[in-house]
Amino acid sequence: MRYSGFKVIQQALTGHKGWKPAWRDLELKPHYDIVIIGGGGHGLATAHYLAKIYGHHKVAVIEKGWIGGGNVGRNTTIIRSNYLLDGNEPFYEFSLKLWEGLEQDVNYNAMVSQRGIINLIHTDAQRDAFTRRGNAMILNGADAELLDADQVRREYPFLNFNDARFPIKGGLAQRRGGTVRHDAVAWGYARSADSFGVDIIQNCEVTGFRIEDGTCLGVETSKGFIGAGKVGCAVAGNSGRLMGMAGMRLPIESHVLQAFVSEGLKPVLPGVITFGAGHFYVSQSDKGGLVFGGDLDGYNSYAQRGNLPVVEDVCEGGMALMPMIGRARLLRMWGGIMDMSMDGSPIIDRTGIDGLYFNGGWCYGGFKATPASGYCFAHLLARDEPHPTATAYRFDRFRTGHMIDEKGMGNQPNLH
Amino acid sequence: MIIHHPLLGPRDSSEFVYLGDASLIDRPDWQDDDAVTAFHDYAYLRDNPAGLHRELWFHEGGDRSWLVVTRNTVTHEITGVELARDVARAQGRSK
Amino acid sequence: MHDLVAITALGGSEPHVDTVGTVTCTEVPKVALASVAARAGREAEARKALEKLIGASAPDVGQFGGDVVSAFWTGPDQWMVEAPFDTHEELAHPTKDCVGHTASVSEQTDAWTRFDLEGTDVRAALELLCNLNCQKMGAGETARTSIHHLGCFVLCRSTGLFSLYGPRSSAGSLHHAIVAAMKSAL
Amino acid sequence: MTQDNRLSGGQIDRTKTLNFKFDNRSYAAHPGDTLASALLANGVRLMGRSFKYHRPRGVLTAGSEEPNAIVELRSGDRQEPNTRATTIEMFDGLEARSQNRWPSLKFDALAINDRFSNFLSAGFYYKTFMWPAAFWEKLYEPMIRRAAGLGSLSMQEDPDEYDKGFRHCDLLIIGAGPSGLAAALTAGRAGSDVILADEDFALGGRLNSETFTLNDRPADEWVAQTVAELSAMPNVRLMPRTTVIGAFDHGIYGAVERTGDHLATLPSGKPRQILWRIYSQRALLCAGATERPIAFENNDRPGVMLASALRTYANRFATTAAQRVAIFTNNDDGHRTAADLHNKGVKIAAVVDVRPDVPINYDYEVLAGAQVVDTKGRLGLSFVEVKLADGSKRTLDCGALGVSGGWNPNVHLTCHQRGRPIWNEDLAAFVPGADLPPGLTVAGAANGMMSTHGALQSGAQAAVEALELGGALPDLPKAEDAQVSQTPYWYVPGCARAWLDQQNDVTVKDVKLSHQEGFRSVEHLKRYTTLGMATDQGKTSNMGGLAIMAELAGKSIPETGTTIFRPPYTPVSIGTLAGRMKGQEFHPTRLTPSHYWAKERGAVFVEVGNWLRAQWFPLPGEMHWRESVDREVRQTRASVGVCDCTTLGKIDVQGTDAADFLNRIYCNGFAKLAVGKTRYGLMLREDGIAMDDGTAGRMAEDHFVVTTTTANAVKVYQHMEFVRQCLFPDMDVQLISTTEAWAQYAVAGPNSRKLLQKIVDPEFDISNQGFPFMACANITVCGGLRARLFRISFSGELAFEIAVPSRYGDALMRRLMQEGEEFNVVPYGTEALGVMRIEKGHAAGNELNGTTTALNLGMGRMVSKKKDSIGSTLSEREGLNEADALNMVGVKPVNSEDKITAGAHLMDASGPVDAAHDQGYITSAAFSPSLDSHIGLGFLKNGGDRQGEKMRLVSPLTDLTVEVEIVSAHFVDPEGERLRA
Repeated sequence: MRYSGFKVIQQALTGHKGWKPAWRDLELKPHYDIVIIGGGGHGLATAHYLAKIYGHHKVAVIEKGWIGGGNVGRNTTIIRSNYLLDGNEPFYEFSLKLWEGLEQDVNYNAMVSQRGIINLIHTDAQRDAFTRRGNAMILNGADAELLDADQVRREYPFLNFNDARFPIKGGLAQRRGGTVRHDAVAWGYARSADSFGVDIIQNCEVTGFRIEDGTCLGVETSKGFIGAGKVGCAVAGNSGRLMGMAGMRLPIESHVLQAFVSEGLKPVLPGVITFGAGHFYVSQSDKGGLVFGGDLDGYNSYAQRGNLPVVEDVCEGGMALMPMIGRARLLRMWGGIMDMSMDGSPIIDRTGIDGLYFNGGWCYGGFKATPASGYCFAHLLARDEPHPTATAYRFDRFRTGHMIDEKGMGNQPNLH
Repeated sequence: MIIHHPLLGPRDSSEFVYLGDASLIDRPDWQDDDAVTAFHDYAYLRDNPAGLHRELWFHEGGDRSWLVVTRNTVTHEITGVELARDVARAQGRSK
Repeated sequence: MHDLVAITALGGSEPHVDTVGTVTCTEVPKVALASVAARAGREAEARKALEKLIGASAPDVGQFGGDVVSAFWTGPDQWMVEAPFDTHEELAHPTKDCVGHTASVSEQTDAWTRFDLEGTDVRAALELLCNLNCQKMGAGETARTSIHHLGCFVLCRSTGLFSLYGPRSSAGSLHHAIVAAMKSAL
Repeated sequence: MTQDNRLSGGQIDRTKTLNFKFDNRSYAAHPGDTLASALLANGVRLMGRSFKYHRPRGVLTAGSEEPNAIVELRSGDRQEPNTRATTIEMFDGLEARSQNRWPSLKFDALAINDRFSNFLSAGFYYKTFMWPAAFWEKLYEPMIRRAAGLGSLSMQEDPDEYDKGFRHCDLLIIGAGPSGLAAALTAGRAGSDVILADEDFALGGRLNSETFTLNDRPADEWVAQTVAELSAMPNVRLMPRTTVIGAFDHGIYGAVERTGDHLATLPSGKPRQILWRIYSQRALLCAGATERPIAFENNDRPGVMLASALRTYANRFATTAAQRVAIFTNNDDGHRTAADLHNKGVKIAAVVDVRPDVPINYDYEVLAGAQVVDTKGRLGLSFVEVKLADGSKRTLDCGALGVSGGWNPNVHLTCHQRGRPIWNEDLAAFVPGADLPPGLTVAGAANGMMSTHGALQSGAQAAVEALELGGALPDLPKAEDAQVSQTPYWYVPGCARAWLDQQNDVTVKDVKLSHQEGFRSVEHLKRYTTLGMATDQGKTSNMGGLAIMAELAGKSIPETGTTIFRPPYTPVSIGTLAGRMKGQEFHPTRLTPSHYWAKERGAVFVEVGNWLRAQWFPLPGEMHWRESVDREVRQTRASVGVCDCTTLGKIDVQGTDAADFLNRIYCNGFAKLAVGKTRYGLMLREDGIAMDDGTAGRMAEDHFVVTTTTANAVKVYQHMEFVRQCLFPDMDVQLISTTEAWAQYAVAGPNSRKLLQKIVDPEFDISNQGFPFMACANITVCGGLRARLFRISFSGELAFEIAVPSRYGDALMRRLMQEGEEFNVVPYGTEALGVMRIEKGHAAGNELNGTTTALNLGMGRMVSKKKDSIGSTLSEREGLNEADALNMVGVKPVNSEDKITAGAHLMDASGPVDAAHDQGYITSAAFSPSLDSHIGLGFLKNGGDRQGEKMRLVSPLTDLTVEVEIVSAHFVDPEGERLRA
């Protein structure tokens, strides 16, 4: 069934009797060409592109809980391609272009909203670094704009321009950046993949891999064995646990990142702002909640919850940047598991095991990458070679010394 | 979180700085053949367990001791805290 | 004798004093400090030497003690020696002479700024400043903790008198935090 | 307007009258009122509008679970959106406004949405607004955004102060109802340190809302006497107006104390709220229970309330929502409300009980086996339509309807560490599960003990167990012990527009649609319909939605699941969580020893990390910063300049293994450094990337003074301690930071020695022979002041760094200026410092950016292969040693007028300009007064071999293309003759 305004009206007049489930509720088949582990944004996007672009329809997405229940359902919904390094920028720009056509591609309104993102500048060194980055963005075909303090002030007069400890000296803007209704991304990809015949199996947890002489033949699950020509893993937050079942150690630590939503407020923030002198970034959802976040708690955790010090740190950043939010209330907070890689950049690659493919290590940048990650992983699964925009995301880059370290923090994941 | 410092007793984790897996104590020998591989594994690969994890914390806001904390990464329960220096010595590290 | 005139950490020629309610916060520049860290394998000798210097047993974890020259524990086999500035400006020298090669000594006098908080309700202000259980802290106890994001030493000299040592360069911020807490709590 | 709906009794102080305004209309109230009780007393039922359909909304509850009656409190820069009228403590002069309505609360234009509600069903927006693509941002979204949102921010800085603090206790008791008070009494009398916190301003919890007796006396007497006893105990701290918002790891609880919200104006210096971090050995949750509604057609009209709320308003606040009230219940508790209201003289239209077998009552009518099937009334309830047991309909005339669907234990905090509550069949409700936060136990109604007797007993018992107290329980008052069992009744069959989430307008119909479209897990339901996502966090709505979903899925409620609760228990002002760390206090400010002097000189300051440093020292008449900076550079290079470089990290490294230790820390050798000598050192991370650089001076065999960059001082110290304690635990090395102890000034320029000779005491020879380049020593100055002298140069000139104890730094700077007059000495700031180091080709933060290697920095040969040092092994990886690796180079514009921009990229002189042809980038740029040209440092592929090459410098971001020449990074004195002079 195609969604459209007309459909909504027609259904409204007939008591909404005609709406079908967004995806079918199915039994497992014994074998698939490709099994994707992980019914999150990346896994579902992979299935969508596998079917739509690469013509693979004997595909299953298996999810241990409910689809979209992981980080795609819990994040700060920001999309952007304001990266510096050659290994990253083309990939994220590809992702942003896919976002721009997403609704029409999947026939689902995920409310892709290119309201713009500004990274604030507080020091000359920061301006130099952002200038280099902005240039790299433009040289890679993305958009970037360097703003001085007055330009920032015109757009965000309520930021702290009076007694800021770290005065705002400007910003690096990407107008095509913005936000997306995160849950709808998972649902939209799921519905589309389903329409192409992809099986989406919820409450199906992987308990092991069946690997014989270096080849992966399928996965053992809570619903029994599933044979597979190829197995793709896209289980943000659980990469270590899952690949451990295949006997792999990863260049990844799992950390907790908290995020926050305020009570609903009338519109105040037109776009996304990132504070350059503290750990704070914020946007406002269409429902009116301020959606904001900051830094990792800093310790390895699978608990999906954090602690007060970081909550305070983030709110201190918020108050330092926008003293007007003092009387707005924090409504909800949650913690997601971030697979922090050793250089802060992801991995989309084959593994040492034939037929087993890996997609992970997205740190806290996974959401914006969803379309390109799905597209490139689908490409790798279908063609057995990396997509041109994702050639750098290899396992062996640490061995060869080709790290992709945007922040220059080295092999300490909680600093990326 | 509260870390029971072996010398100072319970201290708020916000006084500490986290580094990571305590295996960072086991620094390879630079003269081993294939030292580069050994250092690669040391510097980049992690067990990253969901469960008990031995990890390094630095008491920045306290007595400047490095600690090895045994903590459950699922529940955050802390079951052991040792001075990293003692651990390192016990593992045969010296000069 | 040199002819350079010192200023206090808060930038004055005289120490700063603030009183709110029953509590007084006094800037204390007239104190000399030197760190003592035992050399590897010579911890026992270092303790002995330190005892000679302060005329008391070397303070144990979380303790301080001594006489005119006193010391407080700062880390494993590490102490900070404290003495009146006017009589012991170059404290590091006699300290080094005393411990010799059993310990390393560094001048710390101007690494720190000291504020003494005195008054019956001093603990009400302290509970807004640091996470130590100051209600339970007894005379002779010390701990390092974080105040206003600054690493500070807190020394409980008596139930109504606490000394706070914070980084000298941040004296202004620390002072502001202390006075704000006093105004809020008292 | 008079308080027509006032009743007798209650806990309000009728001797005082408080005046307040709601929507600019004046009303009267009494101390002890909340805004909600005062509005009801004044006959105001309409208090707000719903989120989506803008339906009229009145107060539903009498507590913090309130979804409907939320207002903008206060005005101007203190305007506080989305504030629950039910928790606003009345004060004189209070001002509040309804929100999310236009033009007025009574007539709200967007109420039109309600007419089209059928088109705005759950998730409708996911299915439309897709064409044309460009219209989303331009048209649809702005429309939606404008309509959405609730209250509004003032857009001005919040003028109030907030504090944070820490408290410690043996037992934290959360909730001061019967179980909490009994627990506090037990623990307090046993001498334990107790904190008793309650979100209400009156301790006593439900006891304040009930008429039943304790020891045959009114309950509030026992409350008063207990509170009096507790407040007399030095070991017990009572914290009313304090909401425990979250259970965090290891017994740490977050609590918000509202110290100023009940005051018209704050006393100066006092905070509006305080965030307490409570460190508890044990904690006891006595949070009580929340009544749950029943869903029926149009159950959202102002006047439809929870029965227990009606009872609270009557008994505690001496207020009724209307003169004629009906009750709709599925349990005995509803009848208690009817009885209490009747006894207060309120007319009971009828009690509608869904149970067929309920006793009749002689005071008022009881309709057994009946249900409320609809309601009427434009902006407030006027009639309810009842379907009687025999199927016939009947209309009741009433202004308020009390609804009672049973009680849900307040288990929220038990879930904060992802514990799951378990289903209790007798109560048909979730009760705390087994996996509670460690150290937390639960008592009273929160644990399913619904009777007052049960609450008192379980509270005392829990305290005894938590603290392992021996002995018997304290004597507790005799109290009602009615057996409570609840049969589930979630909604009236056949209802469709029956509200579950009244704020977000989620109805039974929406849950059905969610199920129909496959959104069947609780998480999907929440997200698809927004059920429970409103400011009340679904306290009154989640259960109903869950129950209906369970029924549709043909599963039991526990099978269908439960949404887990996260902190905060109720929303928290962001200002409270930030406390004092805002404005100038956001981070501590570090001042250099010469700061006050520099201020007198009119220096312009710049933030460098937490430091404030003098950026330049403008002279009268200088119009542009470049004039000042150029002058400072020229004068320094021509004669002598002084710069405060105290901010560089200084670490004393001592011990018999100190030299060996530095050998491991630095990639270059230190073992053979002679006493009295200083050496430049480069520090690598273990991954082979440059971490920091600086100098180490050997003051004695066993004593080095190491300097770090300002930015990395803390990181380097940590790293050194890691290497010392974790990697080489038996090395005899002691470390301590002396950054702040010494005021350190760079004295640079051809006349620097002459200047220093005037202050260095004569017994110290600082001639070129006596004190050559890279020498260091302990000396005295100005007649015996201990000092450290280093002959090192960052500027490329003959230069020294001199250090004295910080307290003398101010005086020393003044002395240097005074003694330097004859040399025309100039103080210079960080800008001139930067210019000179660029001219000299010294790498700094912009070059040591965390991705560059020794090779990139042109120091590849420094990495000793003959020893083990941190990072040396991994620095050998091929990716870090490629033929066309980036090398540091100097860049000059071919036309000296042209500007070099840091962050611009280097491209070949001709050919395409794109990422594929990127050759490198500029890290630092400045105008060089010495060369009278802009210059830059940067990294260029294979730059070492490309000197003299002409290239294009492009910065599309700043719309700049410049023809440049690649030159040596050492623009000034490449041979280093000056610094050896």
